[in-house]
Amino acid sequence: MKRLFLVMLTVVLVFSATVMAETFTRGETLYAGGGLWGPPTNWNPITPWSAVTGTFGLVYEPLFMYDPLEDELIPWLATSGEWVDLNTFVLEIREGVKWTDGTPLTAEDVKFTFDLAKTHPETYYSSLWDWLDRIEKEGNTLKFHFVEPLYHEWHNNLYNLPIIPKHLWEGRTKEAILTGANERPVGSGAYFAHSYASDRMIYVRNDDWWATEQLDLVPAPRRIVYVVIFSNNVALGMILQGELDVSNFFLPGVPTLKRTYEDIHTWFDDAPYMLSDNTAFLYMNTTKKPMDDPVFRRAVAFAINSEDIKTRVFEDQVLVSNPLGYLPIDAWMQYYDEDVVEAYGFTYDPAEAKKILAEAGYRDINGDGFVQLPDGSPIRLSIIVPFGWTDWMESIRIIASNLRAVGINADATFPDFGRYQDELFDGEFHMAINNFGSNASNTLWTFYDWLFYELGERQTSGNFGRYDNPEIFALLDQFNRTPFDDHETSAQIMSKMQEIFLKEMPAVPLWYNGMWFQGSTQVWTDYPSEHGPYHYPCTWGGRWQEGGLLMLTDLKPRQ
Amino acid sequence: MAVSVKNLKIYYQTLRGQVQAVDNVSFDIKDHEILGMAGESGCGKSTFSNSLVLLKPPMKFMGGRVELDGESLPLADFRKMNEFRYKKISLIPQYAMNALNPTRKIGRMIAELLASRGVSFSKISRELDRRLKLVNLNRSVMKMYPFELSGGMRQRAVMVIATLLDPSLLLADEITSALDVSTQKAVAKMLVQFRDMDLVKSLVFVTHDISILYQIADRVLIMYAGKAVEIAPTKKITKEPLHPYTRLLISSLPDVGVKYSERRLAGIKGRPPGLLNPFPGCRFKERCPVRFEKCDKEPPLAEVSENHQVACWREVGNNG
Amino acid sequence: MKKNEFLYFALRNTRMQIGLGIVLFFFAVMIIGPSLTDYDPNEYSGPAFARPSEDHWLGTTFFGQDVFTQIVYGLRATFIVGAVGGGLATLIGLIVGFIAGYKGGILDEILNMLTNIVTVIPTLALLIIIAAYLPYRGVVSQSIIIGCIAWPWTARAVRAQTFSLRSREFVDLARMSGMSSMKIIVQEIAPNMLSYLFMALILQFGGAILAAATLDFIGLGPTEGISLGLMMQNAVLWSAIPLGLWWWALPPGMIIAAIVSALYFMNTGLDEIFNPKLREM
Amino acid sequence: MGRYFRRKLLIYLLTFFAAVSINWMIPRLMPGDPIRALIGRAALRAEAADKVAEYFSRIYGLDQPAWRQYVNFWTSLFKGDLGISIYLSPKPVTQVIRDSIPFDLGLLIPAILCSWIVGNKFGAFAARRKRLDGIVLPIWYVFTATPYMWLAILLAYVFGVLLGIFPIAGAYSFAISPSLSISFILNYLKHWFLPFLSLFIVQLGGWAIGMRNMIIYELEADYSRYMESLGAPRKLIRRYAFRNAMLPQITGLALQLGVIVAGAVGTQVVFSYPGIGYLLLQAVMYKDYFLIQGCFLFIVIGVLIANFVIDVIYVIVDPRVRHGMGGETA
Repeated sequence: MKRLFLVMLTVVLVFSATVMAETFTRGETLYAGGGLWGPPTNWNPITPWSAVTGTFGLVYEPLFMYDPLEDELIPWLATSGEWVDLNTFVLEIREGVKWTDGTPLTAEDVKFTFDLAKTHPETYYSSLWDWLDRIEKEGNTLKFHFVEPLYHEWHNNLYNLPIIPKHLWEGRTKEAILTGANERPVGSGAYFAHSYASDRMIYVRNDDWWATEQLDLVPAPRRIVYVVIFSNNVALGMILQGELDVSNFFLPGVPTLKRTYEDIHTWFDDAPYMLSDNTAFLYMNTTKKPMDDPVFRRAVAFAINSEDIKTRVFEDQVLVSNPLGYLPIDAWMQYYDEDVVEAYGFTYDPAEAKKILAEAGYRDINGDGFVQLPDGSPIRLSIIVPFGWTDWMESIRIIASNLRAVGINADATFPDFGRYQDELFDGEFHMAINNFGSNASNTLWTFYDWLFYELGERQTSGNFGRYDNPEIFALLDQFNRTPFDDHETSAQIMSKMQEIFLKEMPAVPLWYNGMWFQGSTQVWTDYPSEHGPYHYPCTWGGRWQEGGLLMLTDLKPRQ
Repeated sequence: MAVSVKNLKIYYQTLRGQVQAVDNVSFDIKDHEILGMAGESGCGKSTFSNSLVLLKPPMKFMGGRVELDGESLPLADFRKMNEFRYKKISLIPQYAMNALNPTRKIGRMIAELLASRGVSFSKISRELDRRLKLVNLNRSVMKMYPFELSGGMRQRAVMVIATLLDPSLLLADEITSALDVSTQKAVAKMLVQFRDMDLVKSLVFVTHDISILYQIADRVLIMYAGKAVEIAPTKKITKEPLHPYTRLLISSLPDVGVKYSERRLAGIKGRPPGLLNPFPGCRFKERCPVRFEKCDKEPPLAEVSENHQVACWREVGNNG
Repeated sequence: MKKNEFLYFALRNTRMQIGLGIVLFFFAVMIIGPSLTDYDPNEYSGPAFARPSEDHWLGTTFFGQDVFTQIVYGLRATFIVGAVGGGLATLIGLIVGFIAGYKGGILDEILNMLTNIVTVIPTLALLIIIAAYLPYRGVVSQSIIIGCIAWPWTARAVRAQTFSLRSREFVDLARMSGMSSMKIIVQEIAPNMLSYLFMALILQFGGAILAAATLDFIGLGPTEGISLGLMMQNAVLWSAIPLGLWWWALPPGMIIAAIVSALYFMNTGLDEIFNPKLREM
Repeated sequence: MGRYFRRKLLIYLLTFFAAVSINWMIPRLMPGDPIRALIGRAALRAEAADKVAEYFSRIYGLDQPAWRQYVNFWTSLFKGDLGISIYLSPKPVTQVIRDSIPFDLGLLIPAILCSWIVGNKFGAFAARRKRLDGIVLPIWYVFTATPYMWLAILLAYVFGVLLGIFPIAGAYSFAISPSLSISFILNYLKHWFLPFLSLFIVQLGGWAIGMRNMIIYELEADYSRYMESLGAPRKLIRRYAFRNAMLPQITGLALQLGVIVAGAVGTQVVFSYPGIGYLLLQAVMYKDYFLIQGCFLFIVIGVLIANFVIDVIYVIVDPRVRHGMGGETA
């Protein structure tokens, strides 16, 4: 038995000595992490929830890129797009673009991508066809005729739809399109999906990429190894060892470590280190007492010390939100109405919170140290975040103590994610932190659409607090129907919405979660930063087009 | 003289002190003799037989001398004793039924045991067959596991194993206690036969059951609380026991063969003294019906008539 | 052997002394600890990252919570998990094992099957489900789940013991004299197994503590309160080791290791006490 | 003998049926909707989300009544189909398991076997050697009593980050593609070592203590004493004791190997090492019914096979059981 084993071992060793392992040249390879949380199994851009990060962005490309820092749509597969009249949008499709199988990418492919959602209403972007009438193709020009154009929604779609090759997809069954793995994706992008294993996804540069010729862009890494990492401490360890170049993890301790390890790069040299990516809101369930009372909700807003959360929990890696929850990006801030905020905004002011409560009749009648409803019944609220989301867990502990400090009896509780989701969707919670739809975009419509999503039986896509105000729903709809460049009308609508929001306070903006990004400069340099190059350093699934791809073109191997 | 025991002291080392389990015991065993050793449980008789084969902590050798065929036994030296074990002194233990490795076939176990003692199994295999026949065991038991045999069969197998190397001294420790009367008799007869056939030179038969000794013992030694209190030929001791303890023991005997294990002797009040720091003087004095002042001194084991020794001031006094 | 004799040996067995000493020490810390600290376990009572000092004996966490206070309250969770989880596991194992071993036959096979089924039930999923029906997961519910899942090996061992005991003379005697099964189990078999059970309880106690630590670590710990396992989880999630917060990262693990190995020590000690053959003089 | 195994087989089949059914039911009692959890990973407009959710429910057969789903489950199981994973959509569960399980086996089998062998040898060696026992026993205790993940993280930090001797993540370097070459094998082994070591250390103590205790019991058993009385050398006595003490250890080994599939969640989390354990944890988090069912099917089969192997091994190595065949086997 032992002998047999030895013989086998020798055979294997002798055999393997003749094989050379393929080892990636370090200077040509970029190791990235933070956007992949399980084994790669899906490269289907039609199922963005399952697709491996990079499927959209590195392999499949959008019509436009979007730069949130400059608030600019960058022509990509389309060279231009404009409204020729109020109901017609014209796209010029770039010429000379090829799919990686050599077939040219044409307007036909773009049209096919849109038509797909009409053929199969189960496609995730099929709601377009509720207000889109038809697409007309003339050479490389596509004319979109709308029934009732939703300008803001349309502009958002311009950089969020992956264009797929017609010749490879039209023959597929409905099931293959909507649920298939699309294992050997053929796109038009800068990288091929080369290979994968259960703990990594490997992309290899497409040296025939159209943008090299047309835009003079060359992604520096010949190979991207996107690694699956289960825990923060492994990611941190790998960064310290120089084994992870780009990390989009939230890593506690970065400010401290930056002091000792000079190889850790962040966007800002000092606090807040990170760009802001989305706003964390405290949703209040407006169908439950006393959160149905706007006065009470406003008191809550005054009571919360977000500054404390920022320093304690996030070590100043985040910024405290403005009272509207607008991210500090031009696309949003252009509508920020100082006067409205001045008039109706809030700041951390426990005394004011107490005053508001007292004036509205919330008093401590039974002397237990907490206020009761005006009718005398007790208040006992719970704030929920999913168990295991540690930064939020610490945050709501602080919020709960803030609320108790002004006399509102609140506890932090941590249900498992499934239950958290159910409570949110079914409106069973009291208060909850959420940020699912508040990430940076080119229009405030995405932000408000999430915040004031119209009411249904279950709130699966936003407005978890079930805030019911026909006026604000109407304003939002009106905003969506306002031409994208009609700033004046848009601003008027926005000011009204801001006023209602601040007066009614259906949810309290707390802080901006960061665009978590740490780069290791041991192998690569010229990472995006406040000193340039200015690219939004995002490698999360579905968001490479916001700057992640362009970041690659500016990287340089360290000398 | 085959065996001579002189002033043997075996104590148990415990956390509270030493338990004087065998205290200053002296006697001889002649060739071809079966010596019965009797007494209540805890009197030291088992300690004695164990100390000759396996003296290890907490048992402690405190002094005395044991000679076997003129050689002094290195009792305190565990290693040196190995030369004597099995070859010269052998044991049929109280736990004979569980004395065999449960996961080895008996034959194989014997072979391994013998090999480890430097004896070739093949040479002895014929003799083994003969002896198995002697105890009414079929040869096939060699191919069996212990659990495949009944308790009695296992015990007989152990008898064969224990005597396989023709030891000078065989110690049989309470081997009949768990058996029914007829089996007891059969086992006793076999042992006598072993002796008669010269398979063992001398035999110490340890039991709490005097009645069985009538059948096999040549002489009987009565132990009480770690001391030998009386030694005499079997007939003599049954007819004219001298020590008050022996007398009570014999008079309280129920009909032969009735088990009284674990029960207090009916006629004797009280219980044996603890052997941890026992009181001075005769150890039976507290229970003795004929006690007098002298009993506060320890009585020597003295020869009162031919082949009859007793440790009692009354008897010693009579003669002296 | 008499009871005081057990006690006598128990108090003189070094392993028992060491083990019991450590366990009692931490028990005492748990009892008197809260009076030694002015803080709440999750309260931000000081500066973040503070090294051990007079104000914070074991320093503070990433957020400025007092580590010593967390340990004191965490110990409570640890002992509750041990007592409730370990106790429940022993109790169920005892009942199932007894009945299976004593009755035998079909009942035995069924219980044996049950034992096998329980060993393959997914603990994780069960925890989440139970959490869904309880308002939130607490230390006690965690203990109960651990108890409901850890009993099979005790059951197996008890069953084997009962098997061997029930064939002994005294049980036969009892049976012949017309005692009911229950009575036989309670009056005849159980006392003979008491020592054995006591040791099983100790092992289950330690096992439950470790199981809870693992669950806490992978994020299935109590969703309320504090436990040593949660402290470890937090320390890891907040990179306490690379950040050099050893006073936060190390003590919880060390304390669990100390308590559980002390329990195992006690177990070996007890083994020697109940089983005179094993005593080393 | 035949009757014995037939009866055992029947019991095993029943156990299998019951255990698998329970494992089918349990995930379905969990709160939340797996499809919602899946598509919730991408922020979609509600109208679209509803349509997508409906479509996926139909594809996964989750729109059918529970009894129907249960019947479907058994019918496809008999066809060897464990369904499609939701969390790793659209990968078939069988394939998920097939891709991951080599890592589990490659890590756990050596770890369990090595710790078992070394633990038994050490335990047996130290038993009844007073000095050695006094030193070694506490070490074993501390090993077994240390929370595994905590130990693993310390190991990873000291050997990986501080000393930089071993890598801390992955099954092989992220800079190499698998091939049957020396450098790859060495690379694999280098990554394998720390996870292996951590598992080896925690398990070692348990085996060693078990063996030590068993040996002591056996050395104190009547048969050992008798061998000693007959002057048998220590070596022979210890050999007998070792053999007899091995029986319970074999049971333990088989049981340990039985739960191997779910055995290494901690390792996988700490070292980002691929394997079923972590997938299972994620599957539970995402309520991936099919993956949970599939993993547990393997666990159930593993445990049952282990039990069966124990039964068979006992028949071979323990003559007592062979003898009592058909009756009780305690």
